[in-house]
Amino acid sequence: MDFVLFFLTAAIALAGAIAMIVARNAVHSALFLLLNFGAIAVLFLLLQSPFLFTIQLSIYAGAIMVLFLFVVMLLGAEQVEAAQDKLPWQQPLALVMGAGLLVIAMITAVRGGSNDAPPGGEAAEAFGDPASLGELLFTKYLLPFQITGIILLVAVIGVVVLNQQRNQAQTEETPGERPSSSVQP
Amino acid sequence: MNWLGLLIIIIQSVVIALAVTTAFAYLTLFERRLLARFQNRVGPNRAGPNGFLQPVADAVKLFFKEDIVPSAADKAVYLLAPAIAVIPAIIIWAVIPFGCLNIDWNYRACFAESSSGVNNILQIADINVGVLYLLAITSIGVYGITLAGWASNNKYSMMGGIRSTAQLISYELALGTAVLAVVMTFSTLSTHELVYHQGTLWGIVPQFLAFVIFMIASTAEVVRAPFDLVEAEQELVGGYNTEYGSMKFALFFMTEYIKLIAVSAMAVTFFFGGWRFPGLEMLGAGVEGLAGPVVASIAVGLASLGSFLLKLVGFLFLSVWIRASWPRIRYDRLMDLGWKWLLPLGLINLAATAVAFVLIESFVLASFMLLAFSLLSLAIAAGINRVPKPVDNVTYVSDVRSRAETGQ
Amino acid sequence: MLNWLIWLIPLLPLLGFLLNVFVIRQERQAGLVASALVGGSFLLAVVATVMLGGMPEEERRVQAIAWEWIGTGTMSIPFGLLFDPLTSVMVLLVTGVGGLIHVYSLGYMHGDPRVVRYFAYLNLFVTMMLMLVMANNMLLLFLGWEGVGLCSFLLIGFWFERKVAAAAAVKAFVVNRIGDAAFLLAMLAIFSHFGTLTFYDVEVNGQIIPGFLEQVPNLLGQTFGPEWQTIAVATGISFLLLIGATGKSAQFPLFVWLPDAMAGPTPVSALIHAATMVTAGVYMMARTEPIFVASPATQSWVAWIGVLTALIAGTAALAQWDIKRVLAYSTVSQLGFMVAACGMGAYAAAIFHLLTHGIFKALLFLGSGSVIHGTHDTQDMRKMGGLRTAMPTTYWTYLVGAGALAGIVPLAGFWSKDEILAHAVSAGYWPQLIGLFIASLLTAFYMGRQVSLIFFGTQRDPHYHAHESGRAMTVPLVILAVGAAIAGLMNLPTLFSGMPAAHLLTDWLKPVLHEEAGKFNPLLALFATIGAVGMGYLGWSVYTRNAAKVKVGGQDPAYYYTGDIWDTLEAAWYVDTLYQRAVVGPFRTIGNFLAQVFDPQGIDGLVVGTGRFFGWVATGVRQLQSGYVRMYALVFTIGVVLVLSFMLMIAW
Amino acid sequence: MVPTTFYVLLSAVLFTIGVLGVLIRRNAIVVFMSVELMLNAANLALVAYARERLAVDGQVLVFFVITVAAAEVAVGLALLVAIFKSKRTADIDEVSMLRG
Repeated sequence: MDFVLFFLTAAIALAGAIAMIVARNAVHSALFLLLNFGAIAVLFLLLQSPFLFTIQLSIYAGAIMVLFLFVVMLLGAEQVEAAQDKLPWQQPLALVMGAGLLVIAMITAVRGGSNDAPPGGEAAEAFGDPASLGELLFTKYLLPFQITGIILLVAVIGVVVLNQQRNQAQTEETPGERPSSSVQP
Repeated sequence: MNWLGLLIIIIQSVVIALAVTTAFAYLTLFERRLLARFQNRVGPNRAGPNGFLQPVADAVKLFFKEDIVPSAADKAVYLLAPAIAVIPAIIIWAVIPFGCLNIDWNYRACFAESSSGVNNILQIADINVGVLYLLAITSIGVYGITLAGWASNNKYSMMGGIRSTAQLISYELALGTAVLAVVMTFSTLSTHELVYHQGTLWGIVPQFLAFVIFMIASTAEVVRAPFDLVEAEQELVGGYNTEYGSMKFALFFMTEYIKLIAVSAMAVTFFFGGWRFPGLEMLGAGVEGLAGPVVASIAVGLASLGSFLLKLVGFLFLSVWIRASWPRIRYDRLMDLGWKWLLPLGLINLAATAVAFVLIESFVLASFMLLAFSLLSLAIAAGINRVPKPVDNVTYVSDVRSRAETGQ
Repeated sequence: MLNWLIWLIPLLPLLGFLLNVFVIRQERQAGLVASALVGGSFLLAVVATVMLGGMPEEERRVQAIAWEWIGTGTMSIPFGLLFDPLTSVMVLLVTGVGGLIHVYSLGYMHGDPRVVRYFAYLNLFVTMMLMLVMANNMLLLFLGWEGVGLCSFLLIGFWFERKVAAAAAVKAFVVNRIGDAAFLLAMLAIFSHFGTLTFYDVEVNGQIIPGFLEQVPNLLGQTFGPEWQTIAVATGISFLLLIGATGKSAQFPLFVWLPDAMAGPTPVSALIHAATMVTAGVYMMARTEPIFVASPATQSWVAWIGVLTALIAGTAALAQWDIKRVLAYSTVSQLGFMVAACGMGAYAAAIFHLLTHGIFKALLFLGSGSVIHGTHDTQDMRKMGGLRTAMPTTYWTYLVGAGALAGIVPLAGFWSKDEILAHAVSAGYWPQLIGLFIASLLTAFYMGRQVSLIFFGTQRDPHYHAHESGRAMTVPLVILAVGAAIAGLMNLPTLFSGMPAAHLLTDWLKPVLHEEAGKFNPLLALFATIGAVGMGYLGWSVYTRNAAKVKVGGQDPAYYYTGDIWDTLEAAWYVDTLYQRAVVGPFRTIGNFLAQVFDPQGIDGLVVGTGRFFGWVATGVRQLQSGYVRMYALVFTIGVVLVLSFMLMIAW
Repeated sequence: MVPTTFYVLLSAVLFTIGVLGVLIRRNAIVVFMSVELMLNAANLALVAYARERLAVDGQVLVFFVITVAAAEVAVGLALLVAIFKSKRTADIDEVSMLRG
């Protein structure tokens, strides 16, 4: 049953990924990517990582992809590739390079990963408990954890600053109009 | 995992889906009757006894309406949106314990801390990240609305969709802080353990502030009045579902109500002890003594389910009451409330919770200290925000007219 | 006390320079400040000399170090002053004569529009000259050396509106560069062989820096083994120094700039191009005397160059019409005397002649300046004549100066020149003696000719009204005339035993030059006096008698007898023409070729071609920098694929 | 249980698809999504290896990746919006000049 679930989910993930880069419409791309993220979340669950499963859902699916959709809709940037390609020779070359990269990555994956099933047993049962992850976060990885906090803070400030300037410019252009209340999450 | 277990889970899921759908149907009746009462009307009372068949009539009407797809719409997404909306609303029920009916006929397991071996038939999955699961699914709920708004290719729908996206993401944070405070209080992410830990004291006592935040934020999350400007008829001609009709509209409608029930259930689980009520364990012991463990288990299960539903109905009543009482909030005020009040309060609450439980040994004492703190901070917040801001950015028609008259 | 006192000597003129550059805007103030400060400097020099005289003879050397000027690795060059007997006499000459010339300039330069600048330059010159003579190392000496060169350039070209003056300034500067290059090479050679540039041992920051002069006798022998090598090194260094001196002191073959330098104001000619700067070469040779002594070859070169210069310049002076050019060639000739004296080992005699010459040549130049002033900028002697009555003070002082230069007993020139000749006799330099003797006869002749042409007969050009100069000019003339008359006293030879002040200067310089006073040669003195008086009278009488034959713009009466030789003399043996043909002409040709052919086609072609090449390359490379992010990402990916494949191959 | 190799292979394929997306697509937002896909592929490999070695460290790393990705997306999208404001397009080929 594990194999059935895996292949099903993997197929969905692959289909979502391919469809994402093929889709002409950016909203469709976002939806296919969402599908892919959902599939990967399920794979996390299969890998005994329920915490990451929920994180994947709430951060990637719930926040990041919503942001993407939001920006696409706000900008009306669903289809920007209608114009003629300025670098027509780039695409085939990119495909060749992609193929090369794929071959390298797969060789590495086959050589690096073990073909046996991962270990089971009592240790495997306890594995993936959010408590153990949390403990590691606050002991061994305390410093990186704090740094990610600072990164988030910096990101928040950066976004606010970027927005702020735009709002000011708008206000100057059309005096009297109230700058639209930010919809920045 | 054996096939029997899988079968049981499938049956559970189907039953809960059906039950939730039914609950939605009668919640509409419940709301309409109550609203009528609040507004000194009678409400629907013609179909069946006391209007009891009104939901059925509505359903039949919606089924037979013509199914229209706007020609400029993105068809696939347009059709997919209601489904995307309704799915999270239903799967959110997977981790909520409605009661405790031990399938091994051992009711004592319900009152044990460890969630393993409970085999509660009234809860589909007791996973160790249940609370996070709830948050995750809640956050996914935004897609249906957003996509519906975009796919309709209608500016009102679009505005509604974008508004809803912003609103849901904003209030998700406040919601998250409130839920996290509860998690910190009871040191668990499992819903079963949450309920177990509320044996001594319901979550509302240590986390009163979190409860208030949760109530406001969850109301915004399910886009209920007074935060329903996503589908404001007056401004947006109905918002994201303007272009939807018949069953697709019904699905959106259903989504909203199921989510309302779901967040109410979450509130019950987080703050009102879930299916617990004082004396439940004694009841189980008494019945066991009289009729044996099987009957005792069933009795405890039914009693806990009843208790849960009773609390749930209380919350639903509260929600309808709020809808009947408060006017819709302005959009910028909505954002202000979410970002400038709820989120800071939630963060303060988190800090206070952490400090209280680290400093004070006794859970009860700490809980009451936190209650006092919650009341105090709420009072301060209310005091700060007492005076409404002057309306300086609204142009009154009378102003325009007077300006035109003076020739300015 | 002497340590800081001697610092004030160069600093006072420097102060004057700064004041004149930055503060003072008025002619009178400028002149007074400049003169007063140089005068103060002279007084300090007198005090310092007296104090030096109060010391025991062996300790008469004061070195004052301000700071370590250049210190890298083993090289340590202090910024320090040296004050010893040799320096002291030079300082007295520079500040004394300089001060008088400053005063004289007050009158001579009156009314010039740039007179403040003039005094600033003059003060700067005095500062630099003092730096030159007071330096305790070669590099600081070189600083002063170049500084006076700069001032010379600025002052020759002071009236830069005149093309002649500007060209002369450039010529002086360029010709001097040849000597300076040699001097620089000499310094490098000294440093590479001795590891130091200071003259004498000196303590800087508690560390003894050895002086190369004191090491010359022993270090040369130790380091370079066989004697011929020692001599080779000493010869190399001293020869380079000789070339340096040749440039600065206007010796053959580099003397051509000095006559042209007369385009500057006359006081400048007096101060720089007669009394002080041009003697720097002689001073430098005297200072580095041990090196010259170590090389007999150079010594003979020095002597012969001196004799040759004295003869060439002396003959050239015979045939000049310009009053200042006569004096200029005379200066060159007298410098030849000094250099010859150095070459013959008579350094003290050279310095003695340097001092007396500084005084009487300054007097002559100032006198000629007075004549020029009184005749409204007339320099051609053919236009003069009979000024004896119009400017008596100038006449009498000029006569004293001319007598001193010609070597008439008992004026200063007689004693100093006789000292040199006597040394040649006693040391057995007969050929040189004959050359120098002829040169001294020529000197007497052309001075007689000049006096006759200027002051006797009748005024040949009636277009101006000659008048005597003002007090500011005549007073220095008188003072200098007195000096020219009695300066011989400072080094009188021992005429008879028991004479109280015999060989004062030689004794005074003994700690530096280690030289015994030469013996007086009565026979030689007799010959010299007779020759000088006779030739002087001859020169005077020929031109006084033939005064009627001298016409404005006409030929010299002697031309009738000598013919083309006279032209040769007038052109100073065509040395200048030789340079023009051999150096300047080809240089111009090459320059024209470079400017008109090589530069536009070769250099420009290269530069423009380089630009075009890079433009062409950039056009190609620019295609890569398209600004398309996808493009960059693709290149990046190609790199990643290549690197990963490589790593995979390694790991296989 | 499914062998780790399967997961890693899937991860490799997904990563390559992400690279191709970055290379080929011109819509800046889709390019951005492709980057996210690459991050996810990496996350998948990390979790798979973490499971094989029973080491939670891999999951911690994934947690960090997700956090940083969130920050990156916020800033990146804000930049995109800013670019869009001046260029009126989200086509990255239009942003080939150094001036706004």
